[in-house]
Amino acid sequence: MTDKTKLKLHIPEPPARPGEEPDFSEFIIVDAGSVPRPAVDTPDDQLRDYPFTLIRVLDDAQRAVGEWDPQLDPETLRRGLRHMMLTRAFDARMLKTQRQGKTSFYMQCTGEEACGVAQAYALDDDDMLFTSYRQQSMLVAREWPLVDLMCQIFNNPKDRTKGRQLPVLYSVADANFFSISGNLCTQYPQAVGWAMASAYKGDSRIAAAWIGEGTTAESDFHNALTFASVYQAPVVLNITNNQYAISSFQAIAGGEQSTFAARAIGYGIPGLRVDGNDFLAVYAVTRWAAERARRNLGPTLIELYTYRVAAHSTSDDPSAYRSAAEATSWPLGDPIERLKQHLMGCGEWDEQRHAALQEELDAQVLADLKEAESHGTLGTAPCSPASMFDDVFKELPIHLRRQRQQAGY
Amino acid sequence: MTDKTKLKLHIPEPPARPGEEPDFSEFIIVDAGSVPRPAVDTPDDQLRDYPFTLIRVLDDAQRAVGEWDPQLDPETLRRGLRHMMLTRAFDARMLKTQRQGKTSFYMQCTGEEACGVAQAYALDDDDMLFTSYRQQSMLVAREWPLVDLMCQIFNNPKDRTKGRQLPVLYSVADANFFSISGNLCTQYPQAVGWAMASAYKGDSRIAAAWIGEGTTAESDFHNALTFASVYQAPVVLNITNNQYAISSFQAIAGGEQSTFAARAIGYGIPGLRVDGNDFLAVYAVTRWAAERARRNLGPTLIELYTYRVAAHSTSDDPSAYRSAAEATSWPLGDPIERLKQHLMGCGEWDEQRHAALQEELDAQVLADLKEAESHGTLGTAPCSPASMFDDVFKELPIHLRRQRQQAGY
Amino acid sequence: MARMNMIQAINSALDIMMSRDPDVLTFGEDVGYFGGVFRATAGLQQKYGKQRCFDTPISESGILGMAIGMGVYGLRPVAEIQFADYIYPAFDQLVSEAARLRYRSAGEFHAPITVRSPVGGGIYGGQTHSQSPEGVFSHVCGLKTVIPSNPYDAKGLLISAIEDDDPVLFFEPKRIYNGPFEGYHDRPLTPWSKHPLGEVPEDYYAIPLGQAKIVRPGAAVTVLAYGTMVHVAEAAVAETEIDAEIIDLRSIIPLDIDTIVASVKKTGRCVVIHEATRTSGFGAELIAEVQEYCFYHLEAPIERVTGWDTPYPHAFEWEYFPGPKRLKEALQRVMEAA
Amino acid sequence: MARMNMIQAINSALDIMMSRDPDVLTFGEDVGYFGGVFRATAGLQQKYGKQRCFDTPISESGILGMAIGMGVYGLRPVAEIQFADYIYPAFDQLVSEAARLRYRSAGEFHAPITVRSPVGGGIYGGQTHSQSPEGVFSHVCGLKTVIPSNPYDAKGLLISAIEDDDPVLFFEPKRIYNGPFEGYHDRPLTPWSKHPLGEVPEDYYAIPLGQAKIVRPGAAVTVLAYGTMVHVAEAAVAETEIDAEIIDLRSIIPLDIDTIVASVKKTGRCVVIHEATRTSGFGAELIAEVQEYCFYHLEAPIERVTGWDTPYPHAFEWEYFPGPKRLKEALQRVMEAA
Ligand SMILES: Cc1ncc(C[n+]2csc(CCOP(=O)(O)OP(=O)(O)O)c2C)c(N)n1
Ligand SMILES: Cc1ncc(C[n+]2csc(CCOP(=O)(O)OP(=O)(O)O)c2C)c(N)n1
Ligand SMILES: [Mg+2]
Ligand SMILES: [Mg+2]
Repeated sequence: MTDKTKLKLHIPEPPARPGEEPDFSEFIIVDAGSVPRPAVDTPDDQLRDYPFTLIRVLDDAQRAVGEWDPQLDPETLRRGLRHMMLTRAFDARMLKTQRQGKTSFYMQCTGEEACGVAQAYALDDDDMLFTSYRQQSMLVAREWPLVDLMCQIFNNPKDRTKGRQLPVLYSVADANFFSISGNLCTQYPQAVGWAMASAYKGDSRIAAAWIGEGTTAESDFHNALTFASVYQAPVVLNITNNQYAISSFQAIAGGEQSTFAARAIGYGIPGLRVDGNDFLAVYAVTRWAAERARRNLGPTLIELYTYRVAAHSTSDDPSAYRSAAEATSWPLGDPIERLKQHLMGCGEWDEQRHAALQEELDAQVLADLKEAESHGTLGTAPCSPASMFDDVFKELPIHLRRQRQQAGY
Repeated sequence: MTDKTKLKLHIPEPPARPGEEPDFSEFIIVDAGSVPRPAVDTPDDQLRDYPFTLIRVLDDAQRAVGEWDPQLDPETLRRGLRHMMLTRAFDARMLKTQRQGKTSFYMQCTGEEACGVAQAYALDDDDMLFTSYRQQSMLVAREWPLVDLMCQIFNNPKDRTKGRQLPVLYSVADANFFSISGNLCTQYPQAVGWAMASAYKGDSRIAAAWIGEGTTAESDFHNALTFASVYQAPVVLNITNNQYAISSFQAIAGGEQSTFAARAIGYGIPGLRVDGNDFLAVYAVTRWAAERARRNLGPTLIELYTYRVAAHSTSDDPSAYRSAAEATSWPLGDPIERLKQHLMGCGEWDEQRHAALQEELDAQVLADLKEAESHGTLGTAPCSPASMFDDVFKELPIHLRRQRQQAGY
Repeated sequence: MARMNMIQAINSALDIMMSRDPDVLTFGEDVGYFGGVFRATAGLQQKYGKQRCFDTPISESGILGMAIGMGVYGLRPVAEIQFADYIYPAFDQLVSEAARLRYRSAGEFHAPITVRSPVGGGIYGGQTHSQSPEGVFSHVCGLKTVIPSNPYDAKGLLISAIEDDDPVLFFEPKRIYNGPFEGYHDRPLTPWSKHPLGEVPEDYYAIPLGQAKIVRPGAAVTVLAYGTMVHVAEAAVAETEIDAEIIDLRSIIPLDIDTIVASVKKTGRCVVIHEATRTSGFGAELIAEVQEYCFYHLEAPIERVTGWDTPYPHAFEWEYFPGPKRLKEALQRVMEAA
Repeated sequence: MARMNMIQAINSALDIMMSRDPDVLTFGEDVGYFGGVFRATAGLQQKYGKQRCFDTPISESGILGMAIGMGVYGLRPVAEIQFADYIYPAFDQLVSEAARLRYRSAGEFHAPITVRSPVGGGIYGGQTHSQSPEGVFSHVCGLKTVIPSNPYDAKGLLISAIEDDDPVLFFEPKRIYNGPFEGYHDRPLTPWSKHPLGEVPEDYYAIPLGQAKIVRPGAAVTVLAYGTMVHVAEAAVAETEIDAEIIDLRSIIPLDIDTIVASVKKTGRCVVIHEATRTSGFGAELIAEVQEYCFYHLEAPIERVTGWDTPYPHAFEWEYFPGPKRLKEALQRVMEAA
């Protein structure tokens, strides 16, 4: 018989609640450029430290340093800046339309624009994306028309999802962008299956998937990693750690005892952890993982460390559960501001051009909005409910045909 | 655009199939005594190498060596030998009764007796066990009457599960042995919940749970580890890696790319990997984990590396999928033989006593069997179907009362 | 007596049970500090401490696996699944474990858990925030399923669910959290504070599971409803001349079959209404039972008014929602039948 | 024509489809080298290579998540779930994903997967190797569910399922793998090789989904059955003087309602039989539809003969199993009814 201590139950608590000082003292900032870049064919057992560090390229002065610098040309970087800014302008505008009652719901990705845009660049256009609801920036980066996205948000007659989906749950087959599910994590093992199919067919396209750190707790996370490991699927699995689920901070998902990238180790998969607000680092890390997948070296898990600046969604008010000043005190800054400073430091950008670009993008979004609204907004001119019974099955079975008749269509 | 290699799909293959030479060359045998024993309060981040080694106490000459030697007294070791041999005698006999048609089904644990018995000893009797179907040795070690288990297997009127459960799916509340589920892994998060409840109540009892390596792929494995990590539950989570699921060898569960103990790292949980055929090592490792849990230091994941000598169950014939000579060429030997040799080496045991013990246990099992059979075997004298409608709910609702009447009871 | 909406009534039930019994805990996604996305657990962490009301990882199967283990230990956990649409990942723990444990262990172990979850549509939630999965669970022996239609019942039924030694699913029609929604989305909602069933005692009281309530006595036809549809039925009937008897089932397992049968034997006609998809919804079971017990009293086929057999489409939820218009048409048909 | 039992017929369907279409793969627990615990995939890995027929980790949700992803890519995966009792961990992938994908993406994406799984009891499998969960899936719009009753149908229906562009659940009653079990466990089983429906063409043929088959024409009462219960019904009817019409539904979604309605309008009486638990089983849906369409033709209440609302108890499976005796009693009651 052992000495019997009274057991006690541990419940994780965040460092700060509303009214308290933001506190990021637990967050260890690794110096930019300090983490070496291994060859893409390095065996995973030599990469077991990577989940516990943080790959960064832009230093405090926003200079690109170290082995992970992808050495992108200024043109690409300016395009990146544009796409990030366009995403943010789009978000801001759509938030407004929701407040105006033109749609029921919207989700911003403020602060996370580098993740989506740089990752879209690092992947090929025919690679298949299985995203969550917070990767709109990837569609922007793939230059998918905003008008099309707006029409989905308004559920108007040009909505590709025919009024059936919640706003922002896009489906864009033409952009190799998989239908977004309202159920968390389900797309993760699907991406693995898609990648396995591509490998089975001797194709060259790889798959990539995204979830938030909160979603790593879902069963399908484990399913995806297990199957990706066993069959060495050509897939890049991403976790956007924006530190919050809805109101729950990352410790509730397991971020207190370990990192999310570290989940990879147990599956023999490399896990990389990257500064998600550093456009260059995100690009470099994603490129490394994509190359690995393409060369039949198996999957990679990437944790993109960032901060969710906005509310979870338009149904959420973060002032109820976190310190209002957190966003501005997040030590890794803002991805747009950092890339802007970097470009300016290289002499490839200036405040004037920046202001002009901002103006141009705002105008573009407004013009797009006008066009989208001309097709209708939620409730004013929805696409016809007659199609409501279609696509449950490929062909309408008799019981649905009768129900449609009963419904008057 | 990247260089496009043709992708290919990887399907793991075992080193040997029927008709081929058994091949354990991939298995790295770590020297007994070579792995240091850390203090139980060592932080998990200093334990990240443990999942990739193998803790062993008994060396090739079956001497106890190294820091993990638990220094158990000979009396306890002899008791351990007895319980392992009793388990094996019980298994052999019950297999026979199944072949005779006295029951529908049976599952042996041949080769895995050290895991159950040593772990039962390392835990306290009031700790709660959430086992799979292959831990009958724990009930033997807790000295639960074999007659009672046999009555369950025969579904006779003394069957505690009232004829409702498949043979071997015991439930023994009095021995703090949780009802075994036919569904794999479901008990893993339940054990975590139980442990959390114990911690919440300031109790001192901990929980422990068992699954096979194949079962680690189930969702509930991830659920259990996530919740155990987040709430630092006082639980010992065990994986019996007997290298086979039914016909699938361990690479199909993910054992090719990593170890099963390594799954723990990503959750910030210590993962220990132990020679499962080494009674002393299993005891020592389990004791370490139990102490950790008792001292509010959180959960531990243990991988018990062993070999499934017998068929998966009486419905299975392993000659269809694995080399017949594998069992005998498994380099870590037989747990009973090894403890026997160890005790003999210490001068605490001899062949004569061993033979006498074997005879005694065989006789005991036979006597127990007689008694159990006197209450009936499957089909000859089942417990009454009148109770068939009970316990669906605590009280019989009206629709079940009517169904019972219709059924004639 | 206090005035409570449904959320407040649920919160009050939790509060009372937590204060009476230290073994009652509550947890779920965003349930702790924040108090739940619908605020059902607001204030409970502050009052009872973070060990009794806490956030969980986003893993519905983990939540219920943990809850079952706690129940086995001896606690009475109340788990929240944020939306019933997200209960499916936990399906195995509910069906294979919670529902079977007492039976398979012949009573040695059981898990007295309560699973609260918002159901139903009409809030622009789209297909993954609008489902009504009660029918699926009604096919699983060993589970009880409760669906309240008003604050008074919600509190009394939730208290019974927590005290019940069997696993209970407690589905909350989110469309009526704030008021008795009658199916007219274009009319203002009367808040519960203006409704008699918004008068809720602050103290403990329990309403037994398995007792239906006749919310409108009548002689011409029986309407079987639960949850939001009780109010739709009341509105529809009020707009006709038909003397319908409306029965609020309150729990579907156990089902108060005797009250149903007595009513249909009296009226000779029956319409069933639910928001869930039609095929194999709980309406099918009701019809199967009613026609068996009341065959010789029936004057007309029993009709079903339900959601269509499609996902709940975001833009067309009012085409989908089985509102008063569709119920009135069904009542008309049933009354006109030979 | 060859003689095949049901496993051989299923194996033949897989073989033919794999030989015709390189996009057809099959996988599951123990499905690869070993050929499946019931041997349904025996020889396929050897013939088509380990990339087209392979073992999977023991993760039913992983298996179906992967299958859906493969289907989205353009393959036609056939996944085996070892026992239908183990399909519940995959419930979310089936309900929230496979069933919804085409709808939510307005046809941009779909997953043409087939999920094979053995169902039903009577093999001493206890409560976790005996379940019949088809009722639950019939409530999920977007899924098709097929349950064959003999080798000939099994092959033709499985080929259709694999060719179908919607997700199809293909439930195989394991009790009739070897022969047409009539419900008498104490009598020897006639093997399929001695039964006309064990004569199976070796070549390709397809039986369309959604077409029921009248296996015994009759005028007095309609018996609706599928799977094992078709044989129970035939045996029961043969032992009575009742001129029953027995309909083998073959698929429950889509349902061949017209064949059913025509029969009941003719006979005026109906009994439904299934092995699954009673409450909210698919029998309820059948009754709801039949009474709606045939109300004025019905002479007696429609009866259900089903498994009880309990788990499938190991020692009492013959008390649980709805065999000929219970069906005969029901037929008698229905015939005697006014
Ligand atoms: C299966 C399931 N459970 C719960 C939800 C409700 N829900 C939607 S988003 C969300 C939080 C997700 O957090 P995270 O994964 O961190 O992603 P983020 O929103 O931060 O990008 C929750 C709980 C859901 N959509 N699906
Ligand atoms: C959810 C579920 N899926 C599948 C099965 C069928 N099954 C029973 S045991 C088994 C193999 C388990 O292998 P492992 O976890 O290695 O345990 P071992 O039998 O080797 O002890 C399988 C696939 C099951 N019982 N439950
Ligand atoms: Mg997040
Ligand atoms: Mg095993």
